[in-house]
Amino acid sequence: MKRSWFAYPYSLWMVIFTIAPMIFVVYFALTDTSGALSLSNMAAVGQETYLKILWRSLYLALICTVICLLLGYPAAYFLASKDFNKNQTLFVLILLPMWMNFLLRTYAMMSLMENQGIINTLLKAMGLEPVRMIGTEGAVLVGMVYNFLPFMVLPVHTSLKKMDQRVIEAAEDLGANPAQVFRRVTLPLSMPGVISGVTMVFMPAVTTFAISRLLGSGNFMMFGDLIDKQFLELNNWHFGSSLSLIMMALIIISISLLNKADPKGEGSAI
Amino acid sequence: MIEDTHLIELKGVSRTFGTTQALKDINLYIRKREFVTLLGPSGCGKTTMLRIIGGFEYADEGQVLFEGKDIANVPPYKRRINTVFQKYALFTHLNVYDNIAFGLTLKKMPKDEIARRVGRMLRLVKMEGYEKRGVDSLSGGQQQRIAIARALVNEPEVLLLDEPLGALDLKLRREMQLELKSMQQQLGITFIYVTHDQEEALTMSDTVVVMNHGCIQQIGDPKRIYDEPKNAFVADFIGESNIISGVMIRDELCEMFGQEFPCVDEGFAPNEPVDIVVRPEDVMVVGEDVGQLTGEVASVIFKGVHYEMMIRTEAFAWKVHSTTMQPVGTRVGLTIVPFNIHIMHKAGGQ
Amino acid sequence: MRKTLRGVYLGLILFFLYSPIAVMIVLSFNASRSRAKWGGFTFDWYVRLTQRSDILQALWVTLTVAVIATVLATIIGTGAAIGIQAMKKRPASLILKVSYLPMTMPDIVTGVSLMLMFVFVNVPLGYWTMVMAHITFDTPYVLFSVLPKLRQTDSNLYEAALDLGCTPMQAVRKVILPEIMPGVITGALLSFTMSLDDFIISYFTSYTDKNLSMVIYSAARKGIEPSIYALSTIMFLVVLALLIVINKRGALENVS
Amino acid sequence: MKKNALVSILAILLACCVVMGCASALADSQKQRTLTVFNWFDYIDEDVIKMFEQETGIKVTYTNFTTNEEMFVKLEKSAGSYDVIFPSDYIIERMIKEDMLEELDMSKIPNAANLIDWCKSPDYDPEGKYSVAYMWGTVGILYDPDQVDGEIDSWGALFDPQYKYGVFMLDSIRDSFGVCLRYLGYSLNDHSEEALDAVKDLLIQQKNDNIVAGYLVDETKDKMVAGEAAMAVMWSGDAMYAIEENENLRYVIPKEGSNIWIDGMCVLKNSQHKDEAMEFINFLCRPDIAAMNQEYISYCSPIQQVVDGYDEEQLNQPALNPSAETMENCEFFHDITEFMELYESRWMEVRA
Repeated sequence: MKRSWFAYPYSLWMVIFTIAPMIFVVYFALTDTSGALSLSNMAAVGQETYLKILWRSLYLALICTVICLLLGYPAAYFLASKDFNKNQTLFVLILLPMWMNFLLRTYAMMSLMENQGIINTLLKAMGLEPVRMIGTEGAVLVGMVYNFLPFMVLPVHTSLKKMDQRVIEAAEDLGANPAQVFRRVTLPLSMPGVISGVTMVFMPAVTTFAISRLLGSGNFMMFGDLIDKQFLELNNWHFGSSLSLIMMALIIISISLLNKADPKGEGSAI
Repeated sequence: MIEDTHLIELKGVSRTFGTTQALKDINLYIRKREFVTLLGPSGCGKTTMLRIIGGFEYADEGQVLFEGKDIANVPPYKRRINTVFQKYALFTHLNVYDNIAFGLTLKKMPKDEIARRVGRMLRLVKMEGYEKRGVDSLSGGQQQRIAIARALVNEPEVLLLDEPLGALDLKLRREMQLELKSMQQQLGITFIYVTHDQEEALTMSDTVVVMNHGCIQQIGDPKRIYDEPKNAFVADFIGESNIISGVMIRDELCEMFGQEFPCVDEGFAPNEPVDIVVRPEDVMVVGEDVGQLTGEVASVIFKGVHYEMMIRTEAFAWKVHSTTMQPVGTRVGLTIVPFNIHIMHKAGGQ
Repeated sequence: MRKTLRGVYLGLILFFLYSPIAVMIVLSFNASRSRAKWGGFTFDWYVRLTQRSDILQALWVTLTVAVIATVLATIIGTGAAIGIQAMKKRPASLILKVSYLPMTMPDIVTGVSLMLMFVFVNVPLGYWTMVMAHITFDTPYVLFSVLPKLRQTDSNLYEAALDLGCTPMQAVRKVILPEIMPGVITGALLSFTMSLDDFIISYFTSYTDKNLSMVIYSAARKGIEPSIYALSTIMFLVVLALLIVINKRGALENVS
Repeated sequence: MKKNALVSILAILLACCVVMGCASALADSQKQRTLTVFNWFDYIDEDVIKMFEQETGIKVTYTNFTTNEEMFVKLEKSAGSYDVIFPSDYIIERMIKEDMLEELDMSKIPNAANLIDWCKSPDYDPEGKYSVAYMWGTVGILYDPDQVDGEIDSWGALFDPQYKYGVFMLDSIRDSFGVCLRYLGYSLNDHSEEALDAVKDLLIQQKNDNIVAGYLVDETKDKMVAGEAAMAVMWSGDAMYAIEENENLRYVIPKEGSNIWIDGMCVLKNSQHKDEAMEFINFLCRPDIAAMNQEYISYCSPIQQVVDGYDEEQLNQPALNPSAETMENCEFFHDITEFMELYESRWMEVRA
């Protein structure tokens, strides 16, 4: 018995539960209800209706990613800086929501943003005009940022923390002022973390479902909702598989692009 | 060579981290074109001192003067001082050329001027042809050279080196020591060098500053430090020594193991308890009947050029270096000439 | 000054992240059903929680699924790590690449693909399909927490054990396992947390048995009932406790 | 030490699993009677299930769905998972056609005799062989008089641009289309492209005019109670619930006519627990149980004794007791599976 045999149960498991299901997705995507090979479902993805949904998902996910980056990078930077790096509690606090059920978080957001919700009640109490938030694209976006922000902070923080403090000092020593140090050294060296963070936010953001329903009141169907609908409401499994296949392709392409940008996988965290 | 102006001066500098006092009331001046080594065991405060000079740390008390001006509020990037870091701290996202050019591009120097200077530096550190290589692909010695080039290209007044050779193997280290020394002489700038390797310190420096527990133990040129250690710590840290607790009976006469030895030191109080240091190579092995002391050879180790023997006398085991070997068990006599007996005040004073 | 500004910024981020949670916790004690007014302090919603059979049932499902999946994933994943360590570079990197799939694939794709397969082979979608799905996405987390620990251990350890007369099983049990235990436990804790938290994959792979997340999803659709706030508060505290344990182990940053 | 503690925790957890596994195996070996019920979300008084379990010793697994379509998918794809289901009329029609339902043994469901007459032999199951009615209701508009001008009596209000983000639509294809079909004067079951295109244009116009507050199902009732919008397309029972919570709200079945529906109880052909299933159906038809459910979920019970027990206020409530002429103006959905693709593609265009 060789030691490598210990990996066999796992290998078998992966073949049955990871690879085989993927093959089923491909199979369903490329056949029609009669089981015959057909590209019609794949072609149907190109219809304006679905492109519109795909586009909305990509665009919302992109904005969400940018906002998370803009909010999360400074947070990660400050947490990793000398001012706060001793403060482990602070770090855990920022990460904690990441481990909390996203439905609960979204649920909480919902009660804040409803027309008669807490924010509007406060606004009214202060004599201000209430704002319609729930059911808007903005609400969906806030919900997504709220859910995914910690996923940006974590890898960026990890890469910043891994960075040799002396490299920063070396740059200062060579005449870089703080802004230059950041632009020329810190930022490029934290790129792996940024890339990993972008992946960890963008991927789930593109495929998120339920958030748009709970916060967007179903007004902004996203790709994840569409897949859900095809499978569990419209009973159109072949088309649903086509949509999933497109999603898989998108992800695989982005991952390989990212692998190119970060060949050593330095930024990977969790 | 060394100009007699005080380029850098530390006045009463102290620094405390939490409850540990890393530097205690340091007073030191460094002259232009001097090669100064801060030597001491790890945790003695030498790196902290270097970082204060570099601007990465601040002094809680005291002043750091550069050309007579207090530079406490000058950030590192405005000091005319550059540093070679302990593990080089090269920028992994830049190639060799861009690493070296980093400081110059920040100064917005014209491209061709940068190229010229970087080229010259690469020649100086014997790394021509490596411009486009990633720094990760270089060996430790090569990275070391790049780190030096990156600092020197900015033509600093002072180069700070924080154990720059620590990660290299012995042979490469010896080579680099010589190269660094010759570079320093060639460029005519001040080097402040931190190391815990006494051999390195003695080989390269104009001045050695021996430190322990945040205090300067002794400042002097290598020969002086070696031959006339000011206290038992320095004696022990610099080279090998036999350190014996004794009494200074009067000028030029001391007592060890109840036996009187003539020496050359003066100026101690009568019967003052002192530390007596004798270098192993200064203990002469003679016939059993003619020595000041007698003992038996307990062990012999061949050390290449000489033999190291432990010779056990009644009260003390002497470490002795000699080119002639005595077999284990041989009874021998030991003699120490007065000039080689170094008397020091008991530890406590500086 | 700089520190203050940075502290203020971090404070704002924390405020953003925690105000909904804080509101939830406060409302779980609000006697009034309305979320806009305070009707006095009460534990009623917590009491009501214990009377809701769907939630209790879901809690049972969630916990047992998480435990079973964690135990099996830990065994399979640890074995895998030990085996992969001994493999040649090519097959090892192939397995690792495949292992990244469930971690990087969006949950919805993983869930849908498993559902397709289960339906195709005619397995009723319920408790056990959920368990299998959970094992599938848990195992890589164990694998990737154990591997780094394994890489830190001396590669001759296993051979040394065999040399001294251990069978391969003994060698793993008596020599390798104790060495990598911290990684195994970290992996198990991560798996457990992931399982507790999962919604999307469970949603697609179980029709009949619902875990807490699925019940919350239904409940959120029904409208806001303060007992869900109570549930959230409890779950928040549970996750907080779990995370403190994981973090004490310094695992958060080691998992890659 | 700490390590050991954690190892032992893991060991205990493992032991728990084993015990659990054994326990469930043991339960199986003792022929514990079990039953899986697949019902609409929030569509039963949970106490009823507990009572059933206590009275019969049958262990009930209760699980739910949100739309008929979702239920159908899950039935089809996870065959053998469910025993009793609660589909709506047109789905029952379809399932009878597809031979998915077990013929009921009425001798085991004596309480079915309690049904009001028109629910005994509905046209989707004319002989009442496959289903027993559970609840019935209508689709109408629930509105907040404070947020609208005067009284609402037409579907047209849903398309009035003055109600900015003021209307909740149902995220349910046939209901949303049905409402529009009636408003435009078609039948609920119309599947001509002409009619469907007109509906699609109407719905898209409604969305573009920013009238729609959201497309939701179960969440609307709570939102209406909280005053989140002026009106919502709603099933009568949800409307009743909302009115009980917020007396200000009103329910109307618009003059253009609407959908009337029955949710039945059926037993699946591939069920393993048919006897238990029929026992459950019989239990739900018991007048006291039916009354509990009616009370809890607020839909109209088809059990005569429950109807007889309505008080004055309930009798005057159109959501619970629509007038005869209103009911005359309402229509059942029928199974139009083969045309659903026409619906679906248009619905997706609306929603995209």
